[in-house]
Amino acid sequence: MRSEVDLSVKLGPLRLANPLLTASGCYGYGTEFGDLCPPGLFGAVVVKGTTPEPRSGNPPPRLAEVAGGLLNAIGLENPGLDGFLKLHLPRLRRYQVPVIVNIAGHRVEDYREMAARLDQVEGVDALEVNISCPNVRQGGMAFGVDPASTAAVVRAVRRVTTKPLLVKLTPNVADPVPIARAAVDEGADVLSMINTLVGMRIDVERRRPVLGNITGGLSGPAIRPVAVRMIWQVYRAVPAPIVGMGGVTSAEDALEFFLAGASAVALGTVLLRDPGAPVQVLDGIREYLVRHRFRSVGELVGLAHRNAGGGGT
Amino acid sequence: MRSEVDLSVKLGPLRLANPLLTASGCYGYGTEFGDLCPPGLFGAVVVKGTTPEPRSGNPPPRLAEVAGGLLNAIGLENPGLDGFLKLHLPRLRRYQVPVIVNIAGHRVEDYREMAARLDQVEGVDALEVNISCPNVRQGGMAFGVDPASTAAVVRAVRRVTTKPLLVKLTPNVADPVPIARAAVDEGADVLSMINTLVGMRIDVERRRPVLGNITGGLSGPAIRPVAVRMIWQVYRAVPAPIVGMGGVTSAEDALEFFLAGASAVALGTVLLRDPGAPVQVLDGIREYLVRHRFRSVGELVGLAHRNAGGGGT
Amino acid sequence: MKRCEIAPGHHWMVVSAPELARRARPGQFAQVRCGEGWWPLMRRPFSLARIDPARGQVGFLFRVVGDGTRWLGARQPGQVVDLIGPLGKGFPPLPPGTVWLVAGGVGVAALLPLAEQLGSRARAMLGARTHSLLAGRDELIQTGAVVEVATEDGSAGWRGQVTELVQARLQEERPAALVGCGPAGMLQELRLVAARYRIPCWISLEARLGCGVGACRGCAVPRSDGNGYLMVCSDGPVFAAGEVIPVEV
Amino acid sequence: MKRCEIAPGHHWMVVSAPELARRARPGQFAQVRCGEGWWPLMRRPFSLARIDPARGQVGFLFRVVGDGTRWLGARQPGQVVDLIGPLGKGFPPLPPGTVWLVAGGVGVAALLPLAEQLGSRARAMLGARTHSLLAGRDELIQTGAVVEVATEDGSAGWRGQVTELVQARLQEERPAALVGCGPAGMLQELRLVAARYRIPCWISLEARLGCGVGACRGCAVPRSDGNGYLMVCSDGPVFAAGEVIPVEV
Ligand SMILES: Cc1cc2nc3c(=O)[nH]c(=O)nc-3n(C[C@H](O)[C@H](O)[C@H](O)COP(=O)(O)OP(=O)(O)OC[C@H]3O[C@@H](n4cnc5c(N)ncnc54)[C@H](O)[C@@H]3O)c2cc1C
Ligand SMILES: Cc1cc2nc3c(=O)[nH]c(=O)nc-3n(C[C@H](O)[C@H](O)[C@H](O)COP(=O)(O)OP(=O)(O)OC[C@H]3O[C@@H](n4cnc5c(N)ncnc54)[C@H](O)[C@@H]3O)c2cc1C
Ligand SMILES: Cc1cc2nc3c(=O)[nH]c(=O)nc-3n(C[C@H](O)[C@H](O)[C@H](O)COP(=O)(O)O)c2cc1C
Ligand SMILES: Cc1cc2nc3c(=O)[nH]c(=O)nc-3n(C[C@H](O)[C@H](O)[C@H](O)COP(=O)(O)O)c2cc1C
Ligand code: FES
Ligand code: FES
Repeated sequence: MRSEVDLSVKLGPLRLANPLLTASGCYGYGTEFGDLCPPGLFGAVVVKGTTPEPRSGNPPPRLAEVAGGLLNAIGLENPGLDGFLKLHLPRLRRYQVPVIVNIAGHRVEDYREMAARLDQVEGVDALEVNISCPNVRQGGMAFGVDPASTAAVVRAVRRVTTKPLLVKLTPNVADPVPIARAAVDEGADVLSMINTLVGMRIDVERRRPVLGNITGGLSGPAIRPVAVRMIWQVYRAVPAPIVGMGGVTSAEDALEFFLAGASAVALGTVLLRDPGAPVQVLDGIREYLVRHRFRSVGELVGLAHRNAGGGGT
Repeated sequence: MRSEVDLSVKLGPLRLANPLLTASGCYGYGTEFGDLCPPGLFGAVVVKGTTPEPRSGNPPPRLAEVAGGLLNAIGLENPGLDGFLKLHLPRLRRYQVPVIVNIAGHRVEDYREMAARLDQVEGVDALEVNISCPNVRQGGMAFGVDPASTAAVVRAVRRVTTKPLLVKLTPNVADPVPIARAAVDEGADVLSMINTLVGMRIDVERRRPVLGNITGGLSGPAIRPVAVRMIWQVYRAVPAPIVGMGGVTSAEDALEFFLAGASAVALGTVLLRDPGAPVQVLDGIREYLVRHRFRSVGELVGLAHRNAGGGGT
Repeated sequence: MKRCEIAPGHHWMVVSAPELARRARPGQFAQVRCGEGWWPLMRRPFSLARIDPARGQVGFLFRVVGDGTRWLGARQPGQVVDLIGPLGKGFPPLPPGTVWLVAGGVGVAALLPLAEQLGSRARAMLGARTHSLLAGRDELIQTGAVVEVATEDGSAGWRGQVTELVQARLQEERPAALVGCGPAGMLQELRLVAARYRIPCWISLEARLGCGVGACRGCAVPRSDGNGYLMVCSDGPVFAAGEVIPVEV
Repeated sequence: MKRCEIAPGHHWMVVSAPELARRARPGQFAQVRCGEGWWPLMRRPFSLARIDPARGQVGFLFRVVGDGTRWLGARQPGQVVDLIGPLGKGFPPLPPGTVWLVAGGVGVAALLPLAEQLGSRARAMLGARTHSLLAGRDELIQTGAVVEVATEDGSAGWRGQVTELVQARLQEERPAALVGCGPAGMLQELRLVAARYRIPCWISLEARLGCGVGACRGCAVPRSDGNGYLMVCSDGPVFAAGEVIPVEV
């Protein structure tokens, strides 16, 4: 039975062996988990958000649990683009899995510079433009809440690279469609959605915020309904493939994202808890395809729109 | 010990016997729960969203469970203002608890008309202007995602009533502060936050959205970190008392909201599951006040801001 | 509480709840908390399948279909169940004469106390996929009702839908009323049959509930007259068949 | 697995995990799933308090402080625990000579396998609020280490902080190294003492962990040189005392 279903997916210009990606920031640079969760399990590895210069990140505590989710305020700790290229990329390349570099900056200039350099780098298969990081003071999410600044970043990046471009959207907006449209109009090949919702938690005994950064990004199952809704909206309105993420923990969750319109899904928070999740998710997707007589994941993409009648947002 | 702590709170022009309100839509018109959860337990009862004309609401299913939360797409089913005044208000008044009427409409005109009529009605202690309902096609949330239309609604309502005005904000925005400010500038006495996040769920076996309305409003513990963050932001920036809501289920949750800046909290989704929650929450708040030697809830309001250093959003 | 599995995936659970047993009437239900943390978030509604004020007990008959019922089916004797009830309106006074109780699957739960109340006036028809799933048959027989069964695979009684059995029997006899509880499709069928034969008919509906008391407006079923919705929890769960359109949960 | 409560709220748990026992070194830890649903979301880190490759077992000593440890403390013998390990770097090779192991509360867990390894080279000082909370003392003694205790209320051994006991003993003797594990305040104190006496010192830190493998950058502790952060899970949990600033979890 197994050989009958095709788990490979097309994601704009990319062709992936399976529809699972790693969500940026939850899988480091691909080698940290070792055999617990090797890069080869994924259709592509999206690395931690990378900035032009090294960043030491936010003061601890950086993590706080909340009902159904996790708050993080890592603050884009990373060794900078040079550090990534020198330390991490060579090791990751050995796994022969497509590598997508998540780039983040304070200024449009930062994005352009990084994209221009990465355009030349072999072993980098695509760029994910992170205009949605809620944990840095300037830039980050500020770009992603406005169509004009989104357009500015994507335009700058598109000019300097022919590599496939994913643009990662924030859920902290009233409507993701205009922003998605701006990104695609300026040449984004793929939309990644969603990044985290801005949240916070207060320690009632100490009477102060739990996170060193005060606010953090909410991820995990708690945000899944928001992710599904935004993917649903953008799929209807914008002609670009979508990588869905936000609380995917099981095959059922992944299927929900495909049916809403995602061509692939990324696993984030779940990896921190269950590094074995990708195997289970893939098995479950396979089992579903067989049971319902689908031949490929592609057949599922957006399928729920057909059965949805006229209504809805 | 008990007599030493004061649970009463000031909420702008309102004085409430305790800091618990009902969240609109989760407690009907106050009498449905009977002895399981009588109106007298609360500092004030906020009734179901009321529109000028009766509304029959959205097609079923109207509810779907998600991790840590609930999606609802009731669609403001209500008997209309006349129906409310005739059927429900007289019964609710018998409990001698302050009554706050949540009003919603399609046009600014709708809000103004209702406010003008309610201004004359004895037994209505305040109005909550709902510019954040995600489950109606026009109006509703559309007003609340933009400072200008928020201002327009609040201005219109303020002109026709001297009753205390609460304005209920939506979390489906990048930044609630400009909207809160617009509301307060136009005369809002109190801010209610937050309404639900727009979300959806897909039934993977039937391959269609679970809710009849396709999308719904996400409530419950899942949205608590977003609520706490928004209250935190608005408390710093806007000089108006806040009624906090969004996933409050326990005394600890309520305390988190007070410390973030809420002067009172509303219980919503938790009532559907545990009508006994208000008693437990009040007991827990009392116990905390005694243990930490506070004399009143008022002393807690916004206290975490003092211990938060400089950082943060 | 006590619990036992009476058919594959079907449990009979008896709970000591004197106050509830005293106040409950046939057709009412209870909202049961089915889980410890935040999943499942909402309570689960179950018909009162036995109302025994003398012993101060109520009984439930439930089928495991998802996480909530799975959790409930794993409770052990002696453990406490957190329930709220009685809720809903229960059955109205029925016209004098024979009443046919038509149950699909665990729908029989709602009809058991009614059968008890009606005594010899009740005649019951019970349908299931196969004979091993005819949970509640013995309990029905104990009420003194005449019981006939239908199975889709013909492994017991009439081969086919229970509504077909009803139609067949209607060729011979006319009850004073029909009362049905089961899946939406079956109730829809029963409604049509009742209308065709002009027999007064009541059906007990299911929906995904929130509050269970009429406050949240979450459990809507469409009115047949197109005039909006009624609430399963507070207007029902028992409705006159002409009043509402059964929808699948 | 087997588990018993060895002091109020303190549990000793032995798990059969041959592969882990074979590969683990003193100072390493495991990430344990502590709950069934989504609460708590993350795994909980616990030091390997016994590493027994011969029996194919590892042991944990943990204190109940919140929901995760409460859940773990309610596991019954025979139940399966889901754990990932060995993680972290463990203790580096220590200088020859006597090593003083200084533990605050359950911090003793991380030091037990080290005491075992060091044998007669180890001398242990163990602090707690009161004598009944001196969990792990017997296990320490079994390793052959000389053990002294301090209690804040003076109910056993030295009256006061364990770091005061260390300072008192340092008047008399100089170890080749100090190794500490316990609350941040105690480790901060120990670092200062070690610096004052110029004794090499290592400390095992705690933090709120995410991945446990260095991928998420969640478990940062500030470097003493002001130059950013190190990760408890992958750079530690054992650090040279001069390298990092212990922060409260
Ligand atoms: C008034 C009333 C009385 C009921 N009495 C009984 C009874 O006596 N015995 C019994 O076994 N069941 C009864 N039900 C149905 C029972 O409430 C559901 O089976 C239960 O809520 C499912 O919970 P779950 O968590 O196990 O399943 P879920 O995981 O919530 O759902 C699993 C599947 O069951 C279906 N389902 C979910 N909720 C309901 C629901 N409320 N009604 C019908 N199907 C549902 C879903 O569509 C889904 O396909 C009654 C329902 C109502 C409204
Ligand atoms: C490398 C490492 C090894 C550890 N080894 C042990 C051990 O051998 N035995 C043992 O009892 N504990 C050990 N801990 C601490 C243990 O992980 C925590 O006590 C546990 O995670 C608390 O989980 P909880 O859900 O019960 O508490 P929570 O509900 O998460 O928290 C309750 C309270 O405990 C504090 N707390 C939470 N997480 C931690 C943490 N990671 N470290 C310290 N305090 C925390 C919180 O500030 C809070 O006040 C270790 C921690 C680390 C990082
Ligand atoms: C610890 C952590 C670090 C993250 N770092 C980044 C990052 O560097 N860049 C980025 O675009 N997203 C980052 N994210 C967001 C995730 O990539 C993902 O969009 C989000 O967590 C939602 O998916 P999930 O619910 O599956 O985790 C991070 C998330 C977490 C939990
Ligand atoms: C079933 C349901 C109905 C609701 N109806 C209304 C409404 O009519 N008007 C309104 O302003 N908010 C409505 N809300 C939103 C709540 O008042 C509240 O803002 C939100 O649910 C968050 O609080 P909670 O998490 O405690 O439920 C409704 C929420 C639920 C769950
Ligand atoms: S469940 Fe709330 S109205 Fe019926
Ligand atoms: S816990 Fe993820 S880096 Fe340490």
